[in-house]
Amino acid sequence: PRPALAGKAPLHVAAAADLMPVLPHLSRAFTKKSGIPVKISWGSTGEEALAIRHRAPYDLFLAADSVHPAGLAKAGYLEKKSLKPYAKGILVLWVSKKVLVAGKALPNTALLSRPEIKKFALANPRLAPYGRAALSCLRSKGLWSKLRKKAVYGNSLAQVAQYLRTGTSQAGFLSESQAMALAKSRVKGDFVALSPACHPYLTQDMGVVSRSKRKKEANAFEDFLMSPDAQGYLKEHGYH
Amino acid sequence: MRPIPLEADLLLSRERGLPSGGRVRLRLEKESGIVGICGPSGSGKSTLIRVLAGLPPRGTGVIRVDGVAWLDSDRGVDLSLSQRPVSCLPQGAVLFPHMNVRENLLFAHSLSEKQGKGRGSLARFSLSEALRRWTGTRTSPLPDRLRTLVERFGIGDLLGKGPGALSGGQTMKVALARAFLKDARLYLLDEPLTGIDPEGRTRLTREVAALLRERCAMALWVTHTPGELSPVADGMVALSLDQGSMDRTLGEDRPPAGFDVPFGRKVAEWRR
Amino acid sequence: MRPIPLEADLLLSRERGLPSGGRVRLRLEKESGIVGICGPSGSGKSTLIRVLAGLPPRGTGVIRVDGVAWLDSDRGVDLSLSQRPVSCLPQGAVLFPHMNVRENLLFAHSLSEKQGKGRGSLARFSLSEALRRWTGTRTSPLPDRLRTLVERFGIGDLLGKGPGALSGGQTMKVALARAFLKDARLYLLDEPLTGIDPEGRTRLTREVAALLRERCAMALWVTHTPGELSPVADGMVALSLDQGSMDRTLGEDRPPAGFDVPFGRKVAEWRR
Amino acid sequence: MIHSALSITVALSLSTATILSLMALPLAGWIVFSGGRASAVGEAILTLTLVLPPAVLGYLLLVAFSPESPPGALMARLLGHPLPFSFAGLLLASLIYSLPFAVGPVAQSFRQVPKGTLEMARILGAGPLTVFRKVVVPLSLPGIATGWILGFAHTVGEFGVVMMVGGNIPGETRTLSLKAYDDLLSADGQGGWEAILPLLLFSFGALLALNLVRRREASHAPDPTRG
Amino acid sequence: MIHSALSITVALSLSTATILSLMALPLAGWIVFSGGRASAVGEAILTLTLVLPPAVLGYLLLVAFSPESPPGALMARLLGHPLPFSFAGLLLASLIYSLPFAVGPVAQSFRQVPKGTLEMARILGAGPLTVFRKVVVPLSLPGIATGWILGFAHTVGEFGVVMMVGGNIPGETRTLSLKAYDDLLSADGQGGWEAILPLLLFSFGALLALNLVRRREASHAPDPTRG
Ligand SMILES: Nc1ncnc2c1ncn2[C@@H]1O[C@H](COP(=O)(O)OP(=O)(O)OP(=O)(O)O)[C@@H](O)[C@H]1O
Ligand SMILES: Nc1ncnc2c1ncn2[C@@H]1O[C@H](COP(=O)(O)OP(=O)(O)OP(=O)(O)O)[C@@H](O)[C@H]1O
Ligand SMILES: [Mg+2]
Ligand SMILES: [Mg+2]
Repeated sequence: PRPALAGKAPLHVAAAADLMPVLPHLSRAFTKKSGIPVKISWGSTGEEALAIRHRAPYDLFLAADSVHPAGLAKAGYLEKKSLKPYAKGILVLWVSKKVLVAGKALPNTALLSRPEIKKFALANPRLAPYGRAALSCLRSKGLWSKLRKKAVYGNSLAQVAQYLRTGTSQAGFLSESQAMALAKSRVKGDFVALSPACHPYLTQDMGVVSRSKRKKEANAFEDFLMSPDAQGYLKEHGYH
Repeated sequence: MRPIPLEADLLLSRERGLPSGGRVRLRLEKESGIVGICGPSGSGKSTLIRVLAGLPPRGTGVIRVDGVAWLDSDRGVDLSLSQRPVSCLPQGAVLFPHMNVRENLLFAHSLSEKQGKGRGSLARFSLSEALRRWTGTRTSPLPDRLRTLVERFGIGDLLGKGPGALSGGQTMKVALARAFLKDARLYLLDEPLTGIDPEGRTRLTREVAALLRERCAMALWVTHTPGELSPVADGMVALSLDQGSMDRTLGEDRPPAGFDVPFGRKVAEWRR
Repeated sequence: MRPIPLEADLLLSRERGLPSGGRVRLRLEKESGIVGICGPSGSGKSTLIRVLAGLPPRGTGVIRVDGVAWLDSDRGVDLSLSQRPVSCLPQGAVLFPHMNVRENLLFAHSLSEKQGKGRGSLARFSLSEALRRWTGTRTSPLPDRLRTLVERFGIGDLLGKGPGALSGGQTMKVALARAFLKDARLYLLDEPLTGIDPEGRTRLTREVAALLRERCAMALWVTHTPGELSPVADGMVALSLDQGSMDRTLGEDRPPAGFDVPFGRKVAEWRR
Repeated sequence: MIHSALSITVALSLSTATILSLMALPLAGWIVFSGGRASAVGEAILTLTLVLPPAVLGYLLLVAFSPESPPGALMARLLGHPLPFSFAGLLLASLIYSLPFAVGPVAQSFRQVPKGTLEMARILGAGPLTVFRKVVVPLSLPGIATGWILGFAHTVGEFGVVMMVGGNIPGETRTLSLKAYDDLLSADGQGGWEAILPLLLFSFGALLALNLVRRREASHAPDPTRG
Repeated sequence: MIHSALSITVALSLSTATILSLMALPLAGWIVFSGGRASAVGEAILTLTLVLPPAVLGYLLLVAFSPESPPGALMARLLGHPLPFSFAGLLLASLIYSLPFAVGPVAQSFRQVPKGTLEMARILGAGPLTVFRKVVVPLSLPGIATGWILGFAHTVGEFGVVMMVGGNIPGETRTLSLKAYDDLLSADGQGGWEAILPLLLFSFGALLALNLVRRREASHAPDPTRG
């Protein structure tokens, strides 16, 4: 245990990497409002869940799904009553401009069969909820068995975005927030939302770490994220 | 009755460690003296030297020095190199390539000092050595013992040189001096004057003989110029090659043809 | 008028490549012959051999063989080792440790064949060599040239041994034979018989002299037993040490004390 | 064709280590024998791929291999398919990533070949290439073996680059190390052993065999003290 | 205290490489000179940490270091805080992870020390330890340097283990390689260079300096052909 620097010591947030486009802004706003500094450890939800099981010194966990937080809460690593959904993610399909122009079409899942699309990317279904979502969406449309040969897997949405950015795959399944960030970084392409039509919204939960010594501050951050301002900001950036 | 200073009765072997080679017996009855060893290439001279030193390959038979058994195969006695009070100049002696001549000599000197004082002084020794290194080994005065040797072997000019910058003969002289930094009962010299000029050979032969007398020590000395060794040797052992084969049978009564060997029965003895 | 077979006028130097050492002049007026080199340790014999071979350190001055300038410092001529038709047995010659005696010899043999045929036959050569290796170098018959040499040097029994399993003298003989697998105009032999027994020395001295006559080649031969070389040498050059210092002044009129040198003015010339 | 993660890993790591050992010879030769300052810089550059986080290196390779980049397009035409997400791409990436591990020990071995041995070969008339082929390389076998081992083991364990460039496609580019990671995290830390165990056994066997062979071969290091 | 990712990386990689080089001496000595089969097995085991995917190794270390395991509890008591998610834990994990890279080249160097040189030292009366200290180690400096470089570079680029054991905590366990990865993956994809560049420059400088020093020191390899 380090010496208590109660006022100065920052709130330590473990956040899923898909929050990279939004969380830095939100945490700055929170610090401005409350005077509590925040430091963020990025990682995949799975890795961070594992770290929390092994007593990582985090105070608050912002997951990219609801499965991991529920599991942690059940085992006592997160405070049950602090568990709440802070955002709902939207599954989208991104298709690169080249394909769209050639087919003079809007992005949709049927396009994936076209020969211009050599590879499409999704997050590893075993590790990432968006990968699972994409898989179940393709299955529900009966496309998966035809398309599985074209699929490549990233360990995270960020990696799927890398495949699209480098042009190594011509389509990919992302969250809307990642897709918006990708579009903003001048990667040429367009995307279409698949939630809730093809797959329900993806709930992202957060929870306070049981061993945390700064539960009050963690709760304050939770409350801040649930505030209309923060929720509005999330909506603007691709969350439902 | 005093024990015999040196007696050995050995079976040497080389191929795959199996005894198949030749038998050699030797005996020195003086407290201090030199036994010369000669014989054609491959007759086992270096092998004999190594067996006496306790270096591989191991021989079988008996080696007794001042009555102490260094090797007695029947009784399972076989002292290791470090248990035998020997110093050895192997054929093609190597200087430590990462030390210059001075450091090579100082290293050997410090080892012999450590040996003399025993294990207890290890800590003290290391400290003083560390100090010496801090103050700069290269310029600090040499210990007396070392300085004397350096003068006697005429290698004073070489102290600052690295082993790679020495001529063949210079290397040999330094290695010889280094071997004599160790105090030993028995010095094993494998062609110690090879590659040295005639004048140097004469001078060093005399020096080594004198050193041995002073230290009251014995030497086995392999040479290909037995005539040059004879003035100081107390005897000469001639090894020979078996007819046509390279295996050594070391048990001939007469020295092989081509050698002019002073075969001294007085102190060194060689017979079947 | 035929050009002089060998003449050299050199300034040797050792320390840091700066010319500071001694001057040596030598001259052989016969098509084929032996010039002996002797002198105390550190007098520059090996350095001379290396300079003539084109190995570092580079000397300054003139070397002319059959009228062709190998070295002419004033005109900026300095042929590299591979451009000089020399073979060389450096002091402390090394056998290739990863090849046994047969392979060592075959390697040298194949190199000299390649040289003879020139670059064009590289491809053909490699193929035949590869084939030879597949069929087992160890048992295939030796090329005639090689077999003859092996017999003359008496190393037939050693062919299957690795360099680590040879005695000092055996190593030397193999290295000497290997040096003679290369066809050269000038053989540079640095103490080639060191570590070999007297009988072997006599025999090999005769063999080498005969080889040189047959090949109509010259040799520079460093020795510490000039008396043994004199029967075959056409002359002897004696290098000397400067008073007290290790730098060589290679320009004395008389051989240094301690040498019994047959100083032949007829073919080899030595003067200030 | 669908291959098991084990067979992909075996194929990838064996071919990477072997190709690297061959590439290491000229590279280490240049570093050691060219003698110029250029080669010191070259050596430092070589080692640089080592300090890049694998995922970052993987990203850079992805950019370079992408069919949208000129070299990537060329390779795609030659191979008939784009480099990324293929075994060929994986192999190329592994080669780049593990190169310094194979070259370092080989260069070190080259440095320790005694100068006199090289000189002797030159004296007998061997050209630089022959000296290299017949003397330097055979005498450096221990270093080449060390390089092979390090290259091999490093490729077996590689994760970041393989994940980025290969796309983790089951049966094609999904190696044991990716499978082990997936199993470990998806089972929330309970699984993973089914993938890790064969990885460990296979590698342990390969390394042990090599070590034993190497020991039996003994060292050819010249021994100045004659017996 | 908050440290920059650069200073954490520098501290981690320099101390890992240096400690490893020291640890490598006895380990490589055991592997090379003990001669038993046990040491061949030992060498294979050592190399094994190499073939584990870093994240898996990181997980195993996390479990081992956890204050709930006996060794972890002991360390936690000694240090005053649990090992995981601290610099000390990071250092320990890096040591384990990079060990084979430091040991391999050192062992290879030890193997190439000529037997005659060792024998000569024994003849002059040196015990095994003195031989090791005064002959083997000084003659193996090139190999020790190669080991240091590989250990250093490998630690700088390490990602998976550092992520798992360190937890990517800014100012404490977040190294340049984690930062570079985060920046690279963060939405706009243009970043990452601010982290990668200092990484590259720092490493390049360190490696180049070492290479140049090593070259100037020249090799002490014995030269059988006397000049
Ligand atoms: N390490 C070894 N392994 C196997 N055989 C060896 C080894 N060393 C030497 N031999 C062989 O043993 C025999 C005796 O060798 P040794 O070195 O004792 O001869 P030597 O009398 O010293 O000869 P020289 O005068 O040439 O030095 C030789 O036939 C040699 O080939
Ligand atoms: N590589 C080198 N670098 C610097 N100096 C050297 C080198 N090799 C030899 N020397 C020095 O040059 C001088 C001449 O050496 P050289 O080897 O030519 O002597 P040498 O006549 O062959 O002696 P020996 O009979 O002992 O072989 C010696 O003083 C020696 O110390
Ligand atoms: Mg001998
Ligand atoms: Mg000489």
